[in-house]
Amino acid sequence: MITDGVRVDGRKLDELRPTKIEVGVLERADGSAYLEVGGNKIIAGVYGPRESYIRRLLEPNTGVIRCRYNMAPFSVDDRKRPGPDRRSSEISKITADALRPSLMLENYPRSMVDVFIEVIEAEGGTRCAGITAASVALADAGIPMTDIVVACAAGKVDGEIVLDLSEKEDKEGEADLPIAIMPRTGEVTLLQSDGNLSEEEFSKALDLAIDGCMQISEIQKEALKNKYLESME
Amino acid sequence: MITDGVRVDGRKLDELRPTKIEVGVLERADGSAYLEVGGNKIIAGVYGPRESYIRRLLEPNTGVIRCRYNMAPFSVDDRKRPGPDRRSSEISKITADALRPSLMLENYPRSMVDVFIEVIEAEGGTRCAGITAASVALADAGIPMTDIVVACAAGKVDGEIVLDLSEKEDKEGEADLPIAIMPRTGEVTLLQSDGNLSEEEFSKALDLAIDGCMQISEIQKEALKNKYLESME
Amino acid sequence: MITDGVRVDGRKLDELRPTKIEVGVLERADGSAYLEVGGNKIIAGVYGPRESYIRRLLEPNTGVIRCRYNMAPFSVDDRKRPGPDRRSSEISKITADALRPSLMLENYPRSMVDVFIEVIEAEGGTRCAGITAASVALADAGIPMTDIVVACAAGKVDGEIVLDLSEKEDKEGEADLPIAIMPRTGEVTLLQSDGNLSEEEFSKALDLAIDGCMQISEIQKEALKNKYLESME
Amino acid sequence: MKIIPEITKESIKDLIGNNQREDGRTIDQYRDISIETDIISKAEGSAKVKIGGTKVIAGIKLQVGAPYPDNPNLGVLMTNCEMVPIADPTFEVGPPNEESIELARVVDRGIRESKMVDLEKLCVEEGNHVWMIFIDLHVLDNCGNLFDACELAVTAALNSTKLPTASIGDDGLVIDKENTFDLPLNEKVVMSTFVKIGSEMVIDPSLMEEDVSDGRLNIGVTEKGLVCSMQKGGMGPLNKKEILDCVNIAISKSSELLNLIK
Amino acid sequence: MKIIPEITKESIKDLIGNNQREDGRTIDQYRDISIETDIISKAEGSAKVKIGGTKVIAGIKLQVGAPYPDNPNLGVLMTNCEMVPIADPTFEVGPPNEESIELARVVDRGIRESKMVDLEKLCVEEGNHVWMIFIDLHVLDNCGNLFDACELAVTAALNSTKLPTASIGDDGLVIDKENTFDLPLNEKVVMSTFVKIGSEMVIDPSLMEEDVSDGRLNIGVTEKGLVCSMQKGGMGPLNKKEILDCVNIAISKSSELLNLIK
Amino acid sequence: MKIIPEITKESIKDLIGNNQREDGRTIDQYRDISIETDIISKAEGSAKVKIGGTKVIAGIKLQVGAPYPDNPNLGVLMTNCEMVPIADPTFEVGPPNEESIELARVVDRGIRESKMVDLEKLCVEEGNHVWMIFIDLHVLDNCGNLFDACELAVTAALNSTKLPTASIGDDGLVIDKENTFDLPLNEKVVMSTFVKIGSEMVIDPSLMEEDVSDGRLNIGVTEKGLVCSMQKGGMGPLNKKEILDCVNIAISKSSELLNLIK
Repeated sequence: MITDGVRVDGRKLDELRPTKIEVGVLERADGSAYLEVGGNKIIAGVYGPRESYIRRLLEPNTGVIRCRYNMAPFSVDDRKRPGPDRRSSEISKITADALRPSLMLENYPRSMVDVFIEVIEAEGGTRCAGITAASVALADAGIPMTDIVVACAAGKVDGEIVLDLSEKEDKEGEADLPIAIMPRTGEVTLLQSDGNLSEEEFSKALDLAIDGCMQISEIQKEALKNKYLESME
Repeated sequence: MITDGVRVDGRKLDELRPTKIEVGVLERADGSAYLEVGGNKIIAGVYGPRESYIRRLLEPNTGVIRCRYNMAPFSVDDRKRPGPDRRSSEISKITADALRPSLMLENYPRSMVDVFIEVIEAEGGTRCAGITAASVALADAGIPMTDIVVACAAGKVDGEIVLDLSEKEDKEGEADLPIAIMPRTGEVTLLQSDGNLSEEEFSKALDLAIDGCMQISEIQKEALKNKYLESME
Repeated sequence: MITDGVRVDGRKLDELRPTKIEVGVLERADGSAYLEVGGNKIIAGVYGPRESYIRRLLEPNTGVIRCRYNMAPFSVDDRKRPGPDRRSSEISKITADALRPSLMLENYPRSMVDVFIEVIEAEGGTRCAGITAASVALADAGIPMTDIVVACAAGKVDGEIVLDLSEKEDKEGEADLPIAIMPRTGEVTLLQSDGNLSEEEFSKALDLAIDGCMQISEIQKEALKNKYLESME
Repeated sequence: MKIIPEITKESIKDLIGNNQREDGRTIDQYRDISIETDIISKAEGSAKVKIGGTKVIAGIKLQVGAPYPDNPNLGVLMTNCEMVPIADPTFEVGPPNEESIELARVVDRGIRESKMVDLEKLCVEEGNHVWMIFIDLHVLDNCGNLFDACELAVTAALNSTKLPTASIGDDGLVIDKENTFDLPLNEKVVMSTFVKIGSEMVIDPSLMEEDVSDGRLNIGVTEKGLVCSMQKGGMGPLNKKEILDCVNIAISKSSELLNLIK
Repeated sequence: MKIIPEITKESIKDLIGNNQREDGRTIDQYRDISIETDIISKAEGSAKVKIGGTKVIAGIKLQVGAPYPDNPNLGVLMTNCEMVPIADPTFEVGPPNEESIELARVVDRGIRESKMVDLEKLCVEEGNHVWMIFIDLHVLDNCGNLFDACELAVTAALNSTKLPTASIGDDGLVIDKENTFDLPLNEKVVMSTFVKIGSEMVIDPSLMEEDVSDGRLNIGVTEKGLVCSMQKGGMGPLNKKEILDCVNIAISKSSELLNLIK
Repeated sequence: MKIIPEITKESIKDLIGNNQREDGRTIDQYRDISIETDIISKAEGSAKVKIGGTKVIAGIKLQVGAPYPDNPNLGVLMTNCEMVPIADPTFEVGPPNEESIELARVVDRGIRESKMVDLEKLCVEEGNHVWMIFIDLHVLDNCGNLFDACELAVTAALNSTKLPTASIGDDGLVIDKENTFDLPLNEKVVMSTFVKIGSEMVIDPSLMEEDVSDGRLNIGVTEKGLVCSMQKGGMGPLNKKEILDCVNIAISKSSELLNLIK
């Protein structure tokens, strides 16, 4: 799938897919963002901090985050049955883990921040896209944060370490390494890896994914700045 | 299905199916009624007002009504799987909406009136039959009411507007218009319409359905009177 | 399946399968036991008395027992789907009923004793094996008890009343009569019977099952003694 | 959970101690029983049973389906019981709880273990097509002793069931609903249920007797007088004599119950 | 449940009494409506509809499957609606509740009862293969009147749907995704929803208007001006004149709405 | 949720800071591990693994079924994990929660992504019949580090699995349970799990160490020393050096773990 360093969709090995972020796309949600990356279309919405109505989740000394990653039935080639499945439950959990370190919820005991990620169309890399969109939506909602978490994957295709796998590359490639970081400190808040990688390849892929995150981080900041400027006008 | 103004089951266009109501058929329920109309056999039972054990339904300033419309597995040609489905959930909801305006529950804050409608045998028009029976059961339970709600359908079969569709007419006819009214004021508390009707046809069907309701209302009152007289003896 | 008073697995009519009990096999559970009888492998674990977190089960004047009988998916010939089914729900209920009379929970109001029975491998008679193991686990957990409940089945195979049916005998035999008793008083705390028995046959089978229980009761006591002696050393 | 005043509890127990009951019966006497069959036109068999105020309906639906692989020439029986909340203020909406599962399974075992229905005659084409018998119980009014009422309703409904003629033609399965015959039964089954109150075993308990009782014993008996299924329920233990006495009474009561099914 | 201050409630009602609304509309006026189609490449048809702040997406997925036995030559329609919790702080995670079931069923009946989709043309091989149309609604932002937005989204999505060519070859079913044609429609359908506030019936209610209203009336109208589906919702009763007036307005509004679908 | 006294928490962290642990291990040392295989006669493969007090059983059941349409010549793997409540007082009865789903999926990916099982050799007849491998994990005693115990149990169970001979005869599928052969494996996989306590990454955490930790890292390694699956869990972030160090340690630990599987 790679010829002379060029990938099937014409990208270079270390090139991201075209990425676009729009802030504040929903009226009801306290914060929201729309993200397109390649063929992915994602909407993230945030409610809260609000009183936790789920007693089992409530913590007496801090607010908590709850995430729900959800794919629209029409977002994939073969219609997906509505409702959660095992894959989406796992992604919801690790998305919450990925976002939590950036949030300052100590002043919101017994409250809950709800993050809803709706995948409108999926084309490889929706978990990273969802985290990237969700962090922008959290900022839009005015939740106190130390950083805007950003996510991106690297992987191995045709023996090469490449950035931001497309759906085709993810399916037919050898390995996929989605990560999320807090760009200010470089700390990793999400990391998964599927497929065989040598220690050296893993290290190279991790570096490349971090690079990708840093690039997307700029697009996040730009989008938030635009919204802020708009609201100034 | 109509020949010279006579329907397949021998009825005239504006004729109800034979209808029979019996009050107080259950011992445990606070109120109950049994209704037969055509081949339909329905039992309605009422409990309450009783303390609401479902916190989410509780209202601080008034009692609430909860309905459950349920078909016995043997009530239809092809055995129905037990438990609620989407159709019965919708009917449960609109039945509660249809009955609620007649109930005076202001003196029962934080309480619940439960209406259970069991369809023992179904032959077209069970939602109307259920509402008609339930309202009698509510009266039997001594729930304060401004009126006894009554329901009946009109529809369009072979191009004609007819009253109280049978199962066969409902399946093969062009339109079905089930309504419920409070007979004292003529106000409509349930209205659905399925199938294409011109504005004029709709108006005619609505009038006919109201006529049907008024006839059934007499049967309801007669049944309640009989029970009352019995209990006097 | 019986030739000259000898069964297919070589046992006599009134002979138990080889039975082995080990006490205290789990670290987290407050009490536990492992039981092998024939090809059955059962682990029982007990937690409690602990605060009842299930409000609907709580009783103000006494502790309650809750049982869960569960088969591992790999415990039977055709893989069993994980989770409760109707059979395991019924066994869970009658197991709780069988154990409850031996427990002195009056001093633990609003609390719950949880008994978990895991069938690791099944070869006929798991419900009795589960009860026998669970009662040992309850003793291991230090729950105050008047007696160690013990269970065993008798049945009818090839016209003969036999003790402790194997899987093959249970499937191909004529009747199965699992019981549980409190050996000190001989009182019966579980009794089921499936398959046609004359009054006389029933009475004979009941006597034989009680005999079996008395034998297994000795194995239970031995196992508990061994554990106690061990803990002394 | 029903809370019965301690005083009522005591007075019921005292009565029972004198072989008397709150409704005037003796301890081995049933309430009035009535059975109506063929009450549901859309079901191939049906019956409504009343025992005192208790009311249940059993409906039988038939369908041709595939047999179980290990029994390729046997029809299939399935029993389901809905303890719908109309029947009792303590019944809840939702999936069947332990009580209704136990009820359905005990009733089902009575039918199944006695081999009441001749499943071998329900085979249409070995390995491919057999009759499936769906038994659905609908409990409408719980005034005690649902077990006996349900078993009686099922037996009466099965006894009234008409089976269409099914055969294999050139184009596969043919079902002729015009030509029906009686569902083939080997023998009928009834159940007698006892509860222990104080030191007595009481037949056909009322709701209040159930509430004050310590243990329960269901005994299914066939037309030939064989015990075909039993279940002890409830937390109170029973001694051997109590069990054997109940078996004896259940066998003698069975003909009385069987006579009610025409 | 939303708690609206009594004073806001009164002010909305007072405005309506004067044929005015909080957002400046008249009582028979819709908010701004926009429709975008073909927004999901992976769906065979799709549309995003905004009515004021309300936003919904409808996606159409196609699949060849078995017809219902009683309609062996008809395609199959299935409508599902997800009121996902992103759209409204009161929506909850979990299986569809009564509200979303009602929404999906009312929208579905509008499509189905009008015979909008020509299901007979969706038969590939009678009795074996027909097209199944999965209509999925995804509600993203609830600012009131989901019914009309959803019906409009479904009609626009179906109107944009491309059907692959399906045929029966020697080796069975062949689907040619290169050669597509328009999904065959008989006629389009739109819906107008009214709520009763005080003594007025108000079209296209905002969220706040829904919250203060006493009853709701959904009216589906076909391109030919026929009423194809109606549903009264909510606890307040309606009188006959109110119903007939709404039918009349819905029929006249329908052409306005239909014009938005190219 | 477990509440650990602040003082215990501090003392565990202090120990770890000095490269010591409550049970005397160093931070890169496993507890005692034991593996027993072929413990379930009714399963085609099985293993019981103990790591310290943690006990899990893996059972392998085989069945011939239809392949996925997009992989007509590949066998099918399915992994399920039951965190049954016997294993831990905080585990609850009910459908799998996020924790047990994550556990099952991480273990599954270790097996799947490494291509440990040679799925191509599990094809009986392309497009129609392939072997389906049901991997069921039963957690019996949770004393920490379920991930490594489960992965080890699955690998050992698969390594002990006997596959019957399946072939296509004149009358279709024939399964010969007498002639079995070893399940075809490409290479074995093990997992090492680390948690972050203070500023240290600690291998094979005990339950108490899990409870005081800030983040978790699972690393699956193949026999060839390749990283085949990783998962970060928990709310604490990890820095790049910590991740790379753990990968290095996991690779060197893998041969130690693999040696335990005969």
